[in-house]
Amino acid sequence: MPQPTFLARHGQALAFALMVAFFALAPLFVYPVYLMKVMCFALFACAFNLLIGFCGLLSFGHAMFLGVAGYAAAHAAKVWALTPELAVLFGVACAALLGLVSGLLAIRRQGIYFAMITLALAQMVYFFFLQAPFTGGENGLQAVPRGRLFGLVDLARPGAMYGFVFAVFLAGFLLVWRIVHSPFGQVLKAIRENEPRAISLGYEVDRYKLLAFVLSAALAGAAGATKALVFQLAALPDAHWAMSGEVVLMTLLGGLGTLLGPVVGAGAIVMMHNHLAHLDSWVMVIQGVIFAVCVLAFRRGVVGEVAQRLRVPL
Amino acid sequence: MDIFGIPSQALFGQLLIGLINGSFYALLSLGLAIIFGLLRIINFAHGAQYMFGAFIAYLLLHKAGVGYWWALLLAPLTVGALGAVVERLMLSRLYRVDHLYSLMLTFGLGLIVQGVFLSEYGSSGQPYPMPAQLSGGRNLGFMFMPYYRVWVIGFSVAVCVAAWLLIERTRLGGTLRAANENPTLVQAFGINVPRMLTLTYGAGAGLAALAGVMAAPIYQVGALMGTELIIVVFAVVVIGGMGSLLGSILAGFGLGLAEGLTKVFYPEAANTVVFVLMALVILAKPNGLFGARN
Amino acid sequence: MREARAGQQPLLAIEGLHAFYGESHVLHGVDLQVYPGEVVAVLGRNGAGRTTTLKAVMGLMGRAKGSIRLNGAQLLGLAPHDIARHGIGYCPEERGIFASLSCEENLLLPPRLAAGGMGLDQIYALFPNLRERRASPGTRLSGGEQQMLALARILRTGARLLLLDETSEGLAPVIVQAIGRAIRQLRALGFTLVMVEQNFRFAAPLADYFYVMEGGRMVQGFATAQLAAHMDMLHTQLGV
Amino acid sequence: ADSDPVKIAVLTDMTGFLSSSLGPGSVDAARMAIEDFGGQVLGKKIQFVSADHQNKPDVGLATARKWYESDGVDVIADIGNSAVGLGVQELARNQKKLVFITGASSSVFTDKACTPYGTQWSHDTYMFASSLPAKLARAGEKNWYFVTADFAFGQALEADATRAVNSAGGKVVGSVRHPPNSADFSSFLMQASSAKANVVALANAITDTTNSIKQWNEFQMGGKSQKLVALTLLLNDVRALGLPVAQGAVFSTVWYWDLDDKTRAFSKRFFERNKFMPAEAHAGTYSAVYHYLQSVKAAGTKNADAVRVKMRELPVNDFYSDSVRIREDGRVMRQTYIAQVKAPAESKGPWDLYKILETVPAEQSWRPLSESQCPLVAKKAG
Amino acid sequence: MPYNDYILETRQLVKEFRGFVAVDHVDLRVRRGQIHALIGPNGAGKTTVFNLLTKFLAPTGGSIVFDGRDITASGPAAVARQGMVRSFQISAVFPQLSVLENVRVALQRKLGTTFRFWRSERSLHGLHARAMELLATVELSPHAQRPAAELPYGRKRALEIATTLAADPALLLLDEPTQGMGHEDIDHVTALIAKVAADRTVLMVEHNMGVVERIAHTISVLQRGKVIAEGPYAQVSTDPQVLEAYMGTEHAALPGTRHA
Ligand SMILES: Nc1ncnc2c1ncn2[C@@H]1O[C@H](COP(=O)(O)OP(=O)(O)OP(=O)(O)O)[C@@H](O)[C@H]1O
Ligand SMILES: Nc1ncnc2c1ncn2[C@@H]1O[C@H](COP(=O)(O)OP(=O)(O)OP(=O)(O)O)[C@@H](O)[C@H]1O
Ligand SMILES: CC(C)C[C@H](N)C(=O)O
Ligand SMILES: [Mg+2]
Ligand SMILES: [Mg+2]
Repeated sequence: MPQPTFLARHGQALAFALMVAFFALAPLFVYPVYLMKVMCFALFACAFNLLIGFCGLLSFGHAMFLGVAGYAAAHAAKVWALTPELAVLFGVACAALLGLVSGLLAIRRQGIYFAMITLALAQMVYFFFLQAPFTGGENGLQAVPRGRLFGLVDLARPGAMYGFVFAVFLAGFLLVWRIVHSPFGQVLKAIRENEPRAISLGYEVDRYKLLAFVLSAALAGAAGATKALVFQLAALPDAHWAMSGEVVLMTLLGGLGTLLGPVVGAGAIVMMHNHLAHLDSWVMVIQGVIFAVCVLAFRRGVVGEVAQRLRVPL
Repeated sequence: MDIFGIPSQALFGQLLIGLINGSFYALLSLGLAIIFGLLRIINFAHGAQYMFGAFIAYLLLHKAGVGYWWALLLAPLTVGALGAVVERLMLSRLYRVDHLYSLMLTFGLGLIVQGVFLSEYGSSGQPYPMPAQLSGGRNLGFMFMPYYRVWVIGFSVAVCVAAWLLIERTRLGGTLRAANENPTLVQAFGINVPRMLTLTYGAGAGLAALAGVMAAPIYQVGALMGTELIIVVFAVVVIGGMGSLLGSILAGFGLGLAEGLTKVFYPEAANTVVFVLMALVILAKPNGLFGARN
Repeated sequence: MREARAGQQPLLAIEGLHAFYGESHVLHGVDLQVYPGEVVAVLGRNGAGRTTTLKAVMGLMGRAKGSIRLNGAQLLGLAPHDIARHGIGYCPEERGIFASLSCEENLLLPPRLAAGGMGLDQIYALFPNLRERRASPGTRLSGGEQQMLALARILRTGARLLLLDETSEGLAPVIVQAIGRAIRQLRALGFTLVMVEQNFRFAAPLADYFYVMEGGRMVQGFATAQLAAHMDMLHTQLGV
Repeated sequence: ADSDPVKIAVLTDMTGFLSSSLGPGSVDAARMAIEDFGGQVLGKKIQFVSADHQNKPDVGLATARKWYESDGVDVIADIGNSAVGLGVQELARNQKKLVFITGASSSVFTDKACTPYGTQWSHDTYMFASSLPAKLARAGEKNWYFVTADFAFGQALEADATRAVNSAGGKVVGSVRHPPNSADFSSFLMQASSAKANVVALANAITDTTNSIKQWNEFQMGGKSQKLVALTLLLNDVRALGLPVAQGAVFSTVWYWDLDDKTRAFSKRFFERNKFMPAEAHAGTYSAVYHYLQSVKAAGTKNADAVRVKMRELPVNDFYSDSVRIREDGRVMRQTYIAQVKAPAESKGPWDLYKILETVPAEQSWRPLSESQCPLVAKKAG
Repeated sequence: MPYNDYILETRQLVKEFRGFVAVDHVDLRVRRGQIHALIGPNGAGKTTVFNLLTKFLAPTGGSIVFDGRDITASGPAAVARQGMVRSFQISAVFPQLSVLENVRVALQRKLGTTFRFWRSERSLHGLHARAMELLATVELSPHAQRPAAELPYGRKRALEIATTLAADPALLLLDEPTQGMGHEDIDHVTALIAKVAADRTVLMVEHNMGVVERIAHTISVLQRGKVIAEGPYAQVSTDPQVLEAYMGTEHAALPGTRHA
């Protein structure tokens, strides 16, 4: 029976506990906005990883979900004065809807074709945001109020905001974990491994892929909506293809198809951005080098390599 | 004279400008299609190679006093040679793994090149003069057409046709495609596949650089000049049918014109029209307009 | 090791060949000699290492050591295209038909290595199916047609030494016979052939010399004349 | 805390399409102001940081937030991009920290978006848009068409210019918007030139403006019946265009290095350090930082609320501004100029670019309070 | 005839590829409970017929009736759910899944929880007993925990058969199940097919005449897309047209090319 060995189970739980402990204690030492940014991107990368790591679909347009949810949540909070949890939910819903529409177009193709099509769709969405009146174009939607959670807790307080982001992140992370280890996740893996075979066993593969795509879009949306509240801003770069590239990098660096990889990757990239900000464009060079090194020498990513060494799925 | 309530001057003017943009789309998508069709690599570094070409022209002029015409020869050769080195040292190791990895690698390489130029020259463009022989222009009645832009259209058509004939009308094309599918076997037939792949990638990169030199006098020379353009070109390639050279060329010019038309009739959509068309094409013909194979 | 023929040098001589897939060591000192103009059949169970031996000759094994000489020239260490240029045609076990080329383009793909290859007409006469399907994409051919194509492809090149891996695999009996005839013709034309075969019935009447491979070594070698004497052994070794 | 050293930051476009008139020059101008002040205030060494916002509001805001929230920065200067600046000014209000808009020039900073913590030191779109367009419209150039950079700055410039044209009896027949930092303007210009307008006005800035002008000339657009007007022309733009192309252009400017001995003295020092002459925003940044330090000293505290009051009390006095006041909406009330680009023959050196035609007094340069929508002003009035 | 006599019927089935007729007005009737073999020279259209039946290709003309229902317009997955499941000419397993999971994927569908992304994988453990049972029939039990990729080729084919069986098809379509196998494996798989055919119908493509002779009840011979003969082995194997088209003259009535 595929009962994971005691060690394997232990390892994953331990790693998870470590991660939770880290995010619970870190704000005592580290600038919390920075940590919130890490969590938002980590969730975004987890969502992306759900597609590439577990369905074998490389979306090169995932920023569109981050972006659309950011705008939707910002609009809801700023113009409609919705409470933050509702604003985030609205963002998630919009991302899921966009996921449904773009998924219907994209999932019929595979591999690089899928990547190109998602990229182009995202670009279409990007130009829409650039021109749509409610996004503020290049200026972005600024001065988004963080509001009061459930009308009660004022998120302008850094601690409260942190708690909220932490909760969203954990919920998203656990959902990804559950999806991967669900009957549905099993079918996804089978489809990734051999699509014609899955069809011949009676699976309508497009529907499974579509659901996975929508779930991933929704989770990316949760990240985008939360991020908009943290920074009180929804702006174009979140929907730009460079962001789509960045999430690929985070996931690749952390480890494709590992659960913790995207979190580690997101942390590393955000940290790099922060600490190397004074190097300006060299950040770009360093990112490029990381890409190249990962692809050429390090394909499993940080967490993937560690997992391989310890023989523990992470 | 008005056509559909639009002054003909505006209509023809925008169409001609569209054709100029289309020349760049066609040249760039041709290079991408060559690399994709034969190596199955989505060359994300294409935009950077285009920019690199333009910068070589710029540097040749400012550091060595070498002008446009030599740049038109030297820049593609240099970038092509560098491309060949990259293929030999890095890309060649990825043929065995999922193609997505080579996409990511070229993405990373593009970042490196861009980052270097960005930190050296900043993100704003540097002007590059038109070659003296092509200064001036001609009044077409509906617009004044600078000679340089005429040259751009003419030369890129010529390059596209030549490249297409070379690859599709000779056995080279078939050999390249086969090598892409099963390089070891083609090699076992006595063909030096590694060298062929290296040269192909070099040629694709060289084409990008050629486009870059041609763009320098029009669009200025800047580290980010390739970034946005290349995404449009990806869409062009998808519309033309990935890997189809003819499709890429025709889609390149066609989309330039389509953009021009949109600018006349519904300017707000000019940025998006390529992507909208792409979505429509995928819906109707998932393999693109000319993508018969696969 | 096969005893030397008086006054003749082997065309292909393999000595002490070791080969590896990554860490796994699959050939453990293979010896094999092929004299010009003969048909050699290599028999063995699944996994004995026959395909690996052919691949090693073509330079397709990443790690190999020992010696492989063609007309005295060392092939080991050369790149596959250089090896092929010595005049070897290879028909791989998985056929290697190219999806992106039409049937005829597949046929025309391998470059001519030497004069004396067959013309297209001769080839189509040998395999009429191919003429009919010549414009179809290569992998749209049926399994058997692909097998014919794979064999036909190397006949054009003028290679004098042909390495055939499981040519009768997956073919209808009629076609198997056709291929058998083709091999006889090739032999008559002076080609040298090394056939790796599971199908003993097919190989038996064609070969001049037999090798039996087991666990990465040649365990037996005998000429057709001794075939009858070896039938018992073949029966126990291979179940034929 | 109040006892920490004063920390000054410059947030600007270091390498982008606006950088020639902002960027490294602003950073050094702030440094010069700190050095000239003696390097310390309230007994402590003055600290200084700078960063690139890459013209992205998200990057700029995140940097500003971190500076204010966790790095103890007291004031951010320059910004230089209105889309970024408006967000930072709002953030500064929430954080109760100061911000000096010395590069960004949307007039909204001192209008709807004004805050007690923000002050605007150099050009704004009201100034770029008011005197010249009105003059032209009155002179018979009635029909206007805008080519506008589609972000806060261009939008404000178009709006301000539209108001000026309309009130001078002209009318706006259309506009086309382009993304900031475009490379190819040919199709936008084509659209503009085929409109039935006497004036095609560029409501964009820096490289967008110079590229538009070059391409307009390349296609020989306009002809006799149409003229191209650049609403914003800055020192480095004229340099980039070159006198043969730019000669004769008339435009509003907030400052020029060659106005008088004081400006020349500063500019000479600046040139020696940077190898280029200070542009408008560079001088504004120096002036803002220097005035701030004086106000801190006078207030005896770096507490933002005390300092902002002190800044408005004290007159601004330096080579840039001669006894100038800061209005309640944050506007620094300096005079401006109407300048003309010299012909190549008139120019005596690479930086000898302008003839000053006219000096515009402060009251006519900036939006009158009577038209202001600044809540700070309204409160006072009401 | 009563519909339950024939589980599968095609009427005038045609498939053209750009003018090339690969399947030419084929009327195929597969009797319930039989092992029906489809043989024919290479390129005759056997795999294409399989692809048409399982809807991996859309027919150019004609209709397909399966189990009394017209499935001409159905999709491939729907046909599989109705009970017609195929194996592939080139072995198709899920390489990174364990052998057990390979089979479980097929069993899982019937549970109806395949879209439940919020449920635990543990809800699938109930299927393990059945999966092990199926693995036992193909002698793969010792390998249950290994990734399928590690299996040797012959074992992969066996796994594929087990997986196909797990889908519990009424009609099993096997495309050259013994191709690439050694002698022992061939015998083994032949026996297995005969065994599983006890309570279901099998339609198989096979070049190995030994196998066909041993277990097929009815044989249809395809040539150039047309059925040229049909009947039991004894009848078909002596049909002169079949001999010429398929068996070849030298080996008239030859019992399978692999069997010496
Ligand atoms: N790519 C590979 N990686 C690792 N081991 C391999 C690989 N290919 C073959 N082998 C192993 O090498 C040994 C020899 O294989 P080879 O393909 O040469 O056998 P063969 O005699 O041709 O058998 P077959 O009848 O199956 O084709 C076998 O044990 C096989 O499992
Ligand atoms: N998708 C396709 N496009 C074009 N031609 C095709 C396609 N699929 C099959 N064909 C052609 O149809 C014919 C029948 O092919 P099929 O694969 O059905 O043969 P088969 O009977 O299974 O042969 P084998 O025993 O060799 O596997 C062949 O000539 C093949 O070239
Ligand atoms: C004049 C320029 C320095 C103004 C700048 N473009 C802005 O955003 O306000
Ligand atoms: Mg073999
Ligand atoms: Mg077949």
